[in-house]
Amino acid sequence: MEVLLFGISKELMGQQVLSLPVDSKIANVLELKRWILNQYPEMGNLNSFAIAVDQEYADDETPVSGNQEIALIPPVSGG
Amino acid sequence: MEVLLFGISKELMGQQVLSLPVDSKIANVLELKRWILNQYPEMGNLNSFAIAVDQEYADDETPVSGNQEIALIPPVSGG
Amino acid sequence: MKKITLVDQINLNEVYSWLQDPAAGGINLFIGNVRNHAQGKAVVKLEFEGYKPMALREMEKLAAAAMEKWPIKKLLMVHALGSKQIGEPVVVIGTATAHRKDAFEASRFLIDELKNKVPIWKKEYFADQTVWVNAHP
Amino acid sequence: MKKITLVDQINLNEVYSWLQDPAAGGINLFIGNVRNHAQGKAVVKLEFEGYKPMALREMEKLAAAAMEKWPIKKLLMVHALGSKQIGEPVVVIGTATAHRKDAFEASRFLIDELKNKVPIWKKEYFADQTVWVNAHP
Repeated sequence: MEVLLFGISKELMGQQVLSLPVDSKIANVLELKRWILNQYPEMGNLNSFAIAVDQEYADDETPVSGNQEIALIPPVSGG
Repeated sequence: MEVLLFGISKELMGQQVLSLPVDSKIANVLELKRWILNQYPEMGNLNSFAIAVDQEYADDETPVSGNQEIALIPPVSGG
Repeated sequence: MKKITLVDQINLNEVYSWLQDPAAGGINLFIGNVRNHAQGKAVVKLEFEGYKPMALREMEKLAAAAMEKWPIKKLLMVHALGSKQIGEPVVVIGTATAHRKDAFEASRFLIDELKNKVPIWKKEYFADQTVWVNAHP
Repeated sequence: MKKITLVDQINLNEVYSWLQDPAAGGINLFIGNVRNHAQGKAVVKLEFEGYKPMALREMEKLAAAAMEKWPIKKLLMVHALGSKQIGEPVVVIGTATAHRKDAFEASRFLIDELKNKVPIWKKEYFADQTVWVNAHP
């Protein structure tokens, strides 16, 4: 499973795309968020971050798999 | 005393400037409005009209004289 | 800083250039155009007449009131007079502020008050008649 | 009719031409610029990054919501991405409606929601550091 990174997350995590290990067994958005916070504790300093699945904001229960376009959305600041 | 006319008043009264007879003895805005409605009853069909004295909206008690710039302000519709 | 004028024709490029301010994060522009219909009938053209010196004074008063109420970096009010075709801009209100909320509120206040108080009159030309807007009940 | 784009550079003339509509009496434009200061410090430049396909989808959703809520003739949302200098427009929201109240309300809704939801990120460059806006408490 891969996760697209943007803005501050890209900088904090030092990569453009986060590749999750095959054995990470992440089934939904909540598990993905926990895995990220565990691996990259500095992400816990952000105001918050969201996960988008197939270009839509996804809630914690949304299932995730390697077939989807998954993105980490740090606090937005357009406009 | 002269009264500047604009918009529909100019058309209804058929002139650019209304000249009041010397003996009209008009002392304030209320008397001026009454004189106008009396001489030009069609002005009573308007929504309303105001009088400006020296380029400021004036209330009924405001004194008027020939030394001032007096104008009849029909309902405005700019913008 | 404020700019208040009555013109024959509105130039929107000039308007925007003038409103630019490095300290302003938001610019709100309201542009009033000649609509092609009124009361369900086709409008052919419009004509605007103004009591110019008093109109400018009233616009200045509204600008001063807005600048007291909101922290405005730049404020512009321009009204066109004379004959206008469909789609032409007839009035532009512009405000530049540090925060967008203020720009929206100030522009809204200015156009609402302009329409209530500034001695300018609009005559609509339909195919079969002309109407001074707002004159009759 | 709506127009939603992400661009390198915003052209305000095109924006206004596109918003022209003979049935619209009022056009409201909100233009967000690069401000020269933030948190009391001088901003040198800004950089905008976007998750483009999702940003466009979110903007389309906001446009659809606004068009359901207000009778809008034309609606435009344009956001610039990449590096921006002080004073450059970074976002433009435009609505053309028959009545001005609707244009003000719809534009305000669109810019507020854009700032809340659309995945675009702003990085401020100060003389001594860079800051991703909104990222930290």
